[in-house]
Amino acid sequence: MVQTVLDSGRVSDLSAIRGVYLKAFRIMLLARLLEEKLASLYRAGKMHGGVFIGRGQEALSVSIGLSLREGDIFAPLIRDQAGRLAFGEPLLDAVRTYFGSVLGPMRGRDGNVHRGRPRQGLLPMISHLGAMIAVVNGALLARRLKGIQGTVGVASVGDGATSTGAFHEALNQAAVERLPLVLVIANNQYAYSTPNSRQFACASLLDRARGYGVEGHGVDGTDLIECLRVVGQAIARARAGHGPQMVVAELLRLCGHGEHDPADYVDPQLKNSRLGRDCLKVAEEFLLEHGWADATSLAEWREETQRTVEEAIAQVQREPTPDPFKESWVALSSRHLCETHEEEVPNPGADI
Amino acid sequence: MVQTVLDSGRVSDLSAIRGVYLKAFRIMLLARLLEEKLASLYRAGKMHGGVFIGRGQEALSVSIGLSLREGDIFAPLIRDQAGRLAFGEPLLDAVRTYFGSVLGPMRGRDGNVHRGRPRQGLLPMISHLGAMIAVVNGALLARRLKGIQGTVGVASVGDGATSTGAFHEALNQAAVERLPLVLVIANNQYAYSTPNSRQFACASLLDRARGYGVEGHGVDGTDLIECLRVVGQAIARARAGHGPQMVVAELLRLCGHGEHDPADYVDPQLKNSRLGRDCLKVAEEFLLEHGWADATSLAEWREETQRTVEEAIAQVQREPTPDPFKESWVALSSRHLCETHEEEVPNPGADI
Amino acid sequence: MSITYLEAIREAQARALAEDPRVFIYGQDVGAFGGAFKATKGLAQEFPGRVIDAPISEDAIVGLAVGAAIEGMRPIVEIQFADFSTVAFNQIVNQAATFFWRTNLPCPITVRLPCGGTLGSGPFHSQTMESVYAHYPGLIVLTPATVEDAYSMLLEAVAIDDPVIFCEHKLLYYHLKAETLPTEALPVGRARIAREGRHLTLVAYSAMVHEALAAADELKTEGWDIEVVDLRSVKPLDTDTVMASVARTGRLLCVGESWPWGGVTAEVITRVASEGFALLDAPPARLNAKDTPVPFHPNLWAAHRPTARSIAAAARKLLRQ
Amino acid sequence: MSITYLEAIREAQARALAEDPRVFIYGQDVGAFGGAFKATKGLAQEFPGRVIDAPISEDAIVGLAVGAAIEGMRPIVEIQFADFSTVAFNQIVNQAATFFWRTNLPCPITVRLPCGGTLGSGPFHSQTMESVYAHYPGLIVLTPATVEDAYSMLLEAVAIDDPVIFCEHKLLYYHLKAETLPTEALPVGRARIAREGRHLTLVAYSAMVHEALAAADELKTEGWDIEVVDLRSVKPLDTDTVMASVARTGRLLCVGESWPWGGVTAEVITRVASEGFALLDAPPARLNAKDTPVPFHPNLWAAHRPTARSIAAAARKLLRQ
Ligand SMILES: Cc1ncc(C[n+]2csc(CCOP(=O)(O)OP(=O)(O)O)c2C)c(N)n1
Ligand SMILES: Cc1ncc(C[n+]2csc(CCOP(=O)(O)OP(=O)(O)O)c2C)c(N)n1
Ligand SMILES: [Mg+2]
Ligand SMILES: [Mg+2]
Repeated sequence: MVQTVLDSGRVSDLSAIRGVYLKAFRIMLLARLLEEKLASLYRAGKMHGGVFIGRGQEALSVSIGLSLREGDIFAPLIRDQAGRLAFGEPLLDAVRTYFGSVLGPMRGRDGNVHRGRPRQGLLPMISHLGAMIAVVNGALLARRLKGIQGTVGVASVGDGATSTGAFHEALNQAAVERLPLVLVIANNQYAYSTPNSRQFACASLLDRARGYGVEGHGVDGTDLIECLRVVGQAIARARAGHGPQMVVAELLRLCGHGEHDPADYVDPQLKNSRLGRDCLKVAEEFLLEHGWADATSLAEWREETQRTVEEAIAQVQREPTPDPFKESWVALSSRHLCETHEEEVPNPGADI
Repeated sequence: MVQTVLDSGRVSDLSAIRGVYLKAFRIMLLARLLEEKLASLYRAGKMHGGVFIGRGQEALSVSIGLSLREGDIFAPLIRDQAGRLAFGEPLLDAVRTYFGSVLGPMRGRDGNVHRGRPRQGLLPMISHLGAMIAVVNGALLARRLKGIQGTVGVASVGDGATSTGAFHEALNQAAVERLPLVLVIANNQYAYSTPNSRQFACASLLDRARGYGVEGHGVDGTDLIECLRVVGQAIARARAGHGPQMVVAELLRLCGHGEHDPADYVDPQLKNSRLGRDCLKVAEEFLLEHGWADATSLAEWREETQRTVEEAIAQVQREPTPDPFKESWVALSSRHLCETHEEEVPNPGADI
Repeated sequence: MSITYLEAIREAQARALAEDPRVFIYGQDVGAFGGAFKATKGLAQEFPGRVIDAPISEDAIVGLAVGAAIEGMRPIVEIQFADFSTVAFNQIVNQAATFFWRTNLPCPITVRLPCGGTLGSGPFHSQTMESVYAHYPGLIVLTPATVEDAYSMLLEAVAIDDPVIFCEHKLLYYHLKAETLPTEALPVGRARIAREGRHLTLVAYSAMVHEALAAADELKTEGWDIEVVDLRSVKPLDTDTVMASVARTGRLLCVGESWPWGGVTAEVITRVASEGFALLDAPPARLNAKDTPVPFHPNLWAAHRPTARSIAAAARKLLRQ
Repeated sequence: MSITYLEAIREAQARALAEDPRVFIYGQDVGAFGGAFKATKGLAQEFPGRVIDAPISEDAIVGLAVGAAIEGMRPIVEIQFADFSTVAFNQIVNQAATFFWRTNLPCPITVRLPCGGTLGSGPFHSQTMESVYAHYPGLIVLTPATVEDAYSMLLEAVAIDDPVIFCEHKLLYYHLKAETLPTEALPVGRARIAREGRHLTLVAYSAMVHEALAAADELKTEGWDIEVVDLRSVKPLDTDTVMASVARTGRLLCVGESWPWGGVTAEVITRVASEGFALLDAPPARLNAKDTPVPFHPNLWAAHRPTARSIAAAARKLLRQ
């Protein structure tokens, strides 16, 4: 038996998972409140560029982060705030990257969800969908070549990203190399405004697993326990050497594509279906039902979390933003190989 | 029941298919002898660039060409000489393109297998594997937009090409649009030197069909009757509106990747297996067995075909090759928007 | 009535759809949603079945357009951001661009690329790619700077029998306005004197035309008359108009939002230096974006791209020579 | 003993593998088969597990290399033909090239591109792509013209902490020979005076260096001393060496096998015209391939690319000015 964050053999014995569940819930709450705050700052015109949030996807996302260990690799998608936090990304990284603080990991050079800490296994995404999967493969192959065992990599993508050539090439590559890649597909039913029906024609994205020769796992993305169990299981199987794993979570994006998008194209039937449940509410009800929390503690947690968020925002708002005159403006690590382009502005003192 | 070149309901009644089978055989023979001639010219150092042949793949290929009708679309792979002939490509097109005759469809601008007649539905490939599939989709969508019904398109690719992002995007696209695309995969076990085991990890490429939501058909690519039946059936189903079809033929490349390649990496076990049978020999034996041909007629056909090939070569060798001074050197149809780059060589008479 | 650059693009597409049954639009979210920037707003409703949502498959999107063009259609492809055309790169430069040359048959596709930097868009939603596409034979690359050109050049792009890369600048989408749509226009391939002057020729294109004009305004107060040439199309490039201007002014500064190595500004300067060497009273100069990815933070972004201020500074130096 | 350009590339990889455990090779058919051109012949046997066959997935090939580089490895990627790098374009220009700038961490990958025209190779097996890659910030683009440079620059490429596009010319693979491998070499970023002269500076790179040298031989018989500069690296571009040469000769002709719009020759001319205007006694000139895809038939191909003859003709015209 492989071991998971939530040992699946004991799910019936709920008390055994209480700790993990509560931890997951608190992280989901932090992600939610942080993103609500960012969204409200966006609406107030206080953000540079767009804000992209993961409302409704926190249960799936947090399960990834909690199932990974130090030394693993994680390439999140744009809605993985919860997973990032669970994987260990400091809260300040998100805020600093949104605000472009020079103290953040991207130093104002890149923004919002385009952040990471490669040295800690958290890969900074480029925008091009699907492009991070092969990068995870490379990190995993590097580990193999270095003789490091037992680490896994998760690449998280949406339903829309499954249509990219990059997705296909990279998943097939992982399968050929039998890399410990876990590809998590958050099927939130839409890619921007495009519904599944215009994105693919298979009955379920899970039907793709066999065509790559990888193991497939379906999960209800609105149910935290299920997410912890299935994602945990997939990651454990990859870690145990069973090759790439594909997880397909069914859920609904409970927000716009970005905060600029009212998303009035979302089918009301979907909103009212099981898919449209808010995983955070579902988890809250679960907590209350099982007596793991009461209304008071829930309110306290929320308040405390809200404070954490406010403090982080307040702190970062006081931090320095990048100064173009101090910026090095070099795109190469090998500084001596950089070209200076000052000649573009002819120097009046130049000897011509 | 959909209708095919070889009505599958009556395969047991062999006499009904005699005509098609013989026609297919004669075309396979022509393709084989033409390519053997081209290969020998290559070895004699008489060709510009490489020679790529379809030895061992003629049964599959011819079945495509014969199952298509005028008005259909065909994007062949490099080993589809038989299918091209069956689809109606003049023999001279091949020879002229190899020799770069200005009378050929590519007028010496492109060579060898990079030829086509778009107006007749035969698409001229670019080299980049997988890239023609979406182009077939586009032609089929155009037909739909124009209200033309009942035509289909075949895109033919190898096992190696299935690993390209282009393959994935285009097949998914066809599935989403429910286009009458038939994707024929000639799994000849190798992509250049790379065996299937380093190309994909699924048990069979046929396992991919379901992941795209398309119908899949497997076939023994060494058996002409089976190829006619299965390819015919797939094309008929696409024509009848059942959406994209995937055909996976198992066979072996009985030649090098190109004629420069001795292919000593091919597993002898494969050569000696059923996959390693020469479809032309198998068909010949079938003809003899069923009394549809005897040794004399086979020899006569071969001789006659050989003559046809020799004549074509002799004719084309006398044809004009391109003259760079007559060449227009413009890459745009809108001639008035072409830039002249004569200025690169400063004109001594220029007013400077 | 007033109409924006973006609305002009929408109107041009509406008119193309209305007038030519061969036209259709294909791209992500272009259908009922009307596109990420609303450039196809209402068109799916107005022209049922002819404005088609695509999966996130840029390579197959362009490939499909080529196939449809071969069959006589006039597809307009919308790539959501120019930056994402890198994953359609092969179909653009190897499939579409070589088709006419190989087959002698036209390949009339229009690829709309929402280009250029905007506030807070960062390295992957701000790129301009005209310099890369213009390098390839077989492509026409248009870079409209005005509402009028956005409209007339897009209509012309659809009518042209060759693949056209239509670079629309996102920064101009909402803010740039005109009173009406034009009824006539300069043809593709002709540059425009956006402002007359006699001391220096400032060549620009796309959004940089407006920075150049602002720089010219600023320099006017110092007594300099700057001639601003709007290239309109970077391939073909209207060397004659540029050369005639340099013949009048004797000085050339070329400005682009792209990266400094190679590209439009190098091409313009090389043509003038090779063919109009004797016209120059001072070394030709260029100003481009800095040689790094496009930064996210507005402070950095503003310093990364040429602006009226940095253009004026570069022009001043050149005028003093 | 004599060693070819191709063998030098193989030897450089063998040495890199032997000396640095972080090096591995990844590409189609590079393993037991030794690569389409045999540039990795025997390496899989010599270095088990470190020379890895890839599926036909160029995008994922480069993506994987980036991931491995992030984890401290030094991958060498072989793309079977430079032309096919268009399908890896996004991973090269957006993933690899931006990584250092975004993260402040190195991304040491080497992408080997077998480049350039050879007899009968046609539009899709003949391309040179240095001009396109050099446009992007964050990439180093090398174009060795000699056996010695093929060896030393590939070794240096692997050692460099940034993504290197290594453009090897297929026409030089088998025919270009040297006696021995070099023990020391000019560093990357420095151009080389391949031949000294005083009447004209002929700038070239990659296979064109040999055409340029042959043109110089031809012109010598007419009494002209042509200085040939081999750029070696097109990004960074050694402006100083070019400028110093033009200072001596007063005339510049720049030759490239790429297409005429933009690219290396435009960049060189622009730099000289902007920064060394007064050095020029005549307009700078360039000679590139024609603005069409690379033709298949040898007759056309020979006329498409610059040759010793057309270079000499262009030089003669320039010398007469
Ligand atoms: C190659 C590419 N094409 C287009 C885009 C623009 N884009 C950004 S997110 C998005 C939708 C993604 O949908 P999905 O993968 O389902 O993820 P979700 O946003 O639903 O979480 C699109 C089209 C992109 N980033 N990359
Ligand atoms: C995108 C791309 N990468 C690499 C190549 C080089 N190449 C040409 S054919 C070939 C092998 C193709 O194998 P497969 O698809 O199985 O077809 P087969 O040759 O076996 O018929 C390769 C790697 C190419 N043409 N396109
Ligand atoms: Mg989605
Ligand atoms: Mg094969």
